[in-house]
Amino acid sequence: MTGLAVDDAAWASAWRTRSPADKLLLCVGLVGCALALPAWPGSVLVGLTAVVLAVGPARVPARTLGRAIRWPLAFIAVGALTAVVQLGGDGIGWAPDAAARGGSLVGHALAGSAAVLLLATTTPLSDLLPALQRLRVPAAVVEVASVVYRLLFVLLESLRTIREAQTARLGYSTWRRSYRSSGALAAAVLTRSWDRAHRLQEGLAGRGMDTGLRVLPEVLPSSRVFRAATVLGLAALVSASQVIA
Amino acid sequence: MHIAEGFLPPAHAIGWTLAAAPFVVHGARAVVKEVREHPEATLLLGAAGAFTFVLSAIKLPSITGSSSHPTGTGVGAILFRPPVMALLGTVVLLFQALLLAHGGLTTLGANAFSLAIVGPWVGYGAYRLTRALGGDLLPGVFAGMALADLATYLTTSVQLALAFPDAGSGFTGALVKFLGVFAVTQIPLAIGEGLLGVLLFRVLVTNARPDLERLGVLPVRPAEPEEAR
Amino acid sequence: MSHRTLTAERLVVGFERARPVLDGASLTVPAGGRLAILGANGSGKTTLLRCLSGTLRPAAGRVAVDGVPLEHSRRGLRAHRQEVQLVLQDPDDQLFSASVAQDVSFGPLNLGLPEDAVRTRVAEALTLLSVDHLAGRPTHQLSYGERKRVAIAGAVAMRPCVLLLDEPTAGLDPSAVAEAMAALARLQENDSTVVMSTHDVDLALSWAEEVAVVVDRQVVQGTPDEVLGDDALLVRARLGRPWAMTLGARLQELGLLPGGALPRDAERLLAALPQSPAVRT
Amino acid sequence: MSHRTLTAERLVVGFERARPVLDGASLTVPAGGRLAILGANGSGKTTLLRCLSGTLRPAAGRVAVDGVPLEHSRRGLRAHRQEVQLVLQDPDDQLFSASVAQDVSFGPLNLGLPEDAVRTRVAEALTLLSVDHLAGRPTHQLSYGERKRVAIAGAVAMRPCVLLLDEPTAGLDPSAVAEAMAALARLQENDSTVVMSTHDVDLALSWAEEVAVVVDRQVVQGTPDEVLGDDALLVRARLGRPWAMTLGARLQELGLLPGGALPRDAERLLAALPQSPAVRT
Ligand SMILES: Nc1ncnc2c1ncn2[C@@H]1O[C@H](COP(=O)(O)OP(=O)(O)OP(=O)(O)O)[C@@H](O)[C@H]1O
Ligand SMILES: Nc1ncnc2c1ncn2[C@@H]1O[C@H](COP(=O)(O)OP(=O)(O)OP(=O)(O)O)[C@@H](O)[C@H]1O
Ligand SMILES: [Mg+2]
Ligand SMILES: [Mg+2]
Repeated sequence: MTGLAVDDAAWASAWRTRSPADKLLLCVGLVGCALALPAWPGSVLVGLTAVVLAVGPARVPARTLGRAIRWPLAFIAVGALTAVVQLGGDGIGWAPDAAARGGSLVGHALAGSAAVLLLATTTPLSDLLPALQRLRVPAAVVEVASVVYRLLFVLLESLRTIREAQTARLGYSTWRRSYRSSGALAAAVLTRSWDRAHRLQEGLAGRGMDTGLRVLPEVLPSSRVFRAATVLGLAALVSASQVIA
Repeated sequence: MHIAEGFLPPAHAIGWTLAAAPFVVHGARAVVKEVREHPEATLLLGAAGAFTFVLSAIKLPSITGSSSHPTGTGVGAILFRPPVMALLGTVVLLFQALLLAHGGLTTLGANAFSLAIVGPWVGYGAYRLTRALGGDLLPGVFAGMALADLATYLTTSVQLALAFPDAGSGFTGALVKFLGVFAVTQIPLAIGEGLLGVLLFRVLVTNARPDLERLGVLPVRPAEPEEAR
Repeated sequence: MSHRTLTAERLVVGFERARPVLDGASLTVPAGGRLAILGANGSGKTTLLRCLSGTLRPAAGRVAVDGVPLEHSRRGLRAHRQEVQLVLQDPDDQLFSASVAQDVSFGPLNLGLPEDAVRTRVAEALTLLSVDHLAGRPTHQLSYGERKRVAIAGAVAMRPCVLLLDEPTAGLDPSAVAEAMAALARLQENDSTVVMSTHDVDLALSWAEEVAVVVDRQVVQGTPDEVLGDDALLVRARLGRPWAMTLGARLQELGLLPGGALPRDAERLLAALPQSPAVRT
Repeated sequence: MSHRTLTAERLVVGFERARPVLDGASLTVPAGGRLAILGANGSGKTTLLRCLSGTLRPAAGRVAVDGVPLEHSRRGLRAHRQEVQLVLQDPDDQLFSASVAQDVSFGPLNLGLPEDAVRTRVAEALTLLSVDHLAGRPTHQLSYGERKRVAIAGAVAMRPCVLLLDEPTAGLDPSAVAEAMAALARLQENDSTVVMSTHDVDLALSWAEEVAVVVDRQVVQGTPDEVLGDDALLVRARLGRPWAMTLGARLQELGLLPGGALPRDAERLLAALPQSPAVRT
């Protein structure tokens, strides 16, 4: 219903009720390994672990993962290719260690992206925002971010319907018209967002908003077993990559 | 242009995070102050952030045939000022990383530096300069939005070139490579985003004048007498 | 929750540069009762409700609870909001939080209640609106009808004496309307006074104990039979006559319904009809 | 505008990871007729209309005009949109230009018509919807009912053969509903086929020549008497029985209404009642 497949997956994930702190520990640990360990075999192990955990115990649809990785994949491919091409006096050629450097870049980046995706597809963003507060991000900022999260979906829905209405009246039939329609679309969504903010403010004032947007925190208890397994698993990953290398 | 997770070496990731931090903290201070003085600002700022996110979901047809998404940092800078955009932009980048897999967590600092700091400041500077030189709102908006986009693209290329200097020609060679590769999409996009800005503000001036006045983009017109005919 | 009488006296409300929307509008909400507010598009129903809830400050006139006038100070409003809650027409104007239970907890937390008490109230409000199964769901994945009921739950969790609802049934299908009305009935059993605005004269007739019509910047209030039987008023207010009354009156003329009060909905009309075929001349 | 028959055959539409919303839904829009689409919240009315208008591409099945299947290519869609126009439920999704006349001119301009022709079409559409007096007004100053009619005018200016309307009467007061229905009647006299979705079974019965109910991911279509008289279907579809039918049937049993087709609205029911009081035994 939302059009953001990663968010839908996060709410439906089997790990939705795990403590965000636990999942952060795991995923940040994996991201760290992805960066710090050598690409072979570190990145491969991290990437595999992230994907297996996601489609296995967390029950994230493989399709969602596959689609989500497409965008970073495009950037990684273009970026890595550019990095390993050499600009010489006689034109363009491969850098001396192109294959190794390219492989390492792609490996690190894919593993890192997979680790972040594991977090993204198992933890709704709104669960992570309270964690920011514990990292001493001011409450006001966290509240702004939580409003962004809610309004995002409202505005995306407006964007979709207004664009459909414009398309139906042939607003995107030529290049020029597409531009004009896009401008009108952006303006409509922007004025909508202001309107929403004003009316939401009124709606919330009625429920006693004096200071902030405090809500009852959801209790998602941390699991010792999960934490222990995470630490052990990460340690095993590090030592395995050292042994294999 | 968002640098993907894991693409930058750790030292660079940390370096850019440290470089971005003061601006983001400054923005956060501004936001905290604003919210303390006007509690309802939370919702307006949230709406601004959500709009920035949603704007990047608009598809702009580009001359090269493919379509691309605007960065939206220029509009944000003109409407909400660069300090606030440093924070909002970073929040939006975090959202893009976790909802769309655009960008990443360790590259958040680098992406924030180019998209939430350099882009808005350059865009805002270009906008103010154009206005100061006697330019109207719309040329100012065009300059602001197009240059914000270009500045972002330049910064990202510099970041990549610093991380991956060319084996033969070093940093300069790498910069030329990255600028060249991304120019194909980014230069048309910059022009496109400038045009989008003009069309956007043209509608806003007629439809949302009071909001523009509230944000200080347009001077407040003296109130018309009641029952003016 | 004890009963309180909410009144509006000679309200004047004018948005900038326009003729006033309300000009001398007075209304008395019957304590513990059900009041329906009717009126054409743009007549000022929402404006009236916003004044009653304290969100909008009238240019003149006053709103009072048990005769004590509402003061538009921080404290005055705070006190008022514990007694009177308004549910807006568009649920998206009211729901700001990522999850349903969190959203409903917002109001009780602002009352300064301890966490346990908040949890109880949230659970209670969700049950009353029969949306307890949605507690952990993200707001943005709910259907319109579900969002609408969650928004009502958010107001109910404040345990107001008077609950004001702006078009609570607009956009809902007939069964959802029936469910919403059942929830409102449960609320009233729980000692709340319920006020709703609607365009649906049939619904107003069958549900309300009293009806107020916003017309020509004023409010005309009375029993459903009085107000909805007044054809001149209905024409002025651009409203139609309810089905049950039109037909009921005709059937009374034909001697098929007993005299006296007209039936209020299809069921009661059917029940009042004679059981056997009449012998026609 | 000539008549065209719009059909949907065995449509399957499923948003990700959910059971399909529509699964084998078929519908034939009677050329030159009036079709009402009924269904509970979330049953898929809007989804069906979006498929018919070409905005949404079904996973399987086809939409056809006069038997020619719609191709979801740029050209195919362009041609389809000149025949079929959809008006969305929320007028604010449809109005994005500064002034009313500008907004209505958006479609005709995109057709590439010369300015004169555009002007004629705009004037004609505004007149048809009786909103010509609003031409110069900014859209954001209009009332809800006015915005709704301007949004319809924007689609009408495209001179479609088939006009699809998603809940055109939701949120309107009774007189505004009457005006909207009158405008739709004028449209149909101008040779358009009109389809609307609604939750209002009474309105559907009194207005439509044919009724389609979206229920259990399929569409059941027929004459109003067939479909709205089928109680089992109505229960499955979470709809109520229309007033006129419930009462009409009872009055027929009582011998007060002539046998045969049931009356379709209050007026016709009243007219069919005997003129003089019956002699009751
Ligand atoms: N873009 C979308 N993505 C995912 N699910 C959707 C989307 N649009 C609609 N749905 C789902 O499809 C189902 C049918 O929706 P639809 O809007 O067609 O119902 P409807 O009959 O028009 O309801 P209503 O009477 O409330 O307008 C709903 O369950 C809805 O949640
Ligand atoms: N914030 C505002 N600024 C200016 N005018 C307003 C504002 N809010 C409402 N109005 C005007 O006040 C009048 C009454 O509006 P209100 O929303 O109270 O009507 P309503 O009876 O609720 O209508 P509806 O049935 O369409 O909901 C309308 O003419 C409207 O245009
Ligand atoms: Mg209203
Ligand atoms: Mg619908």
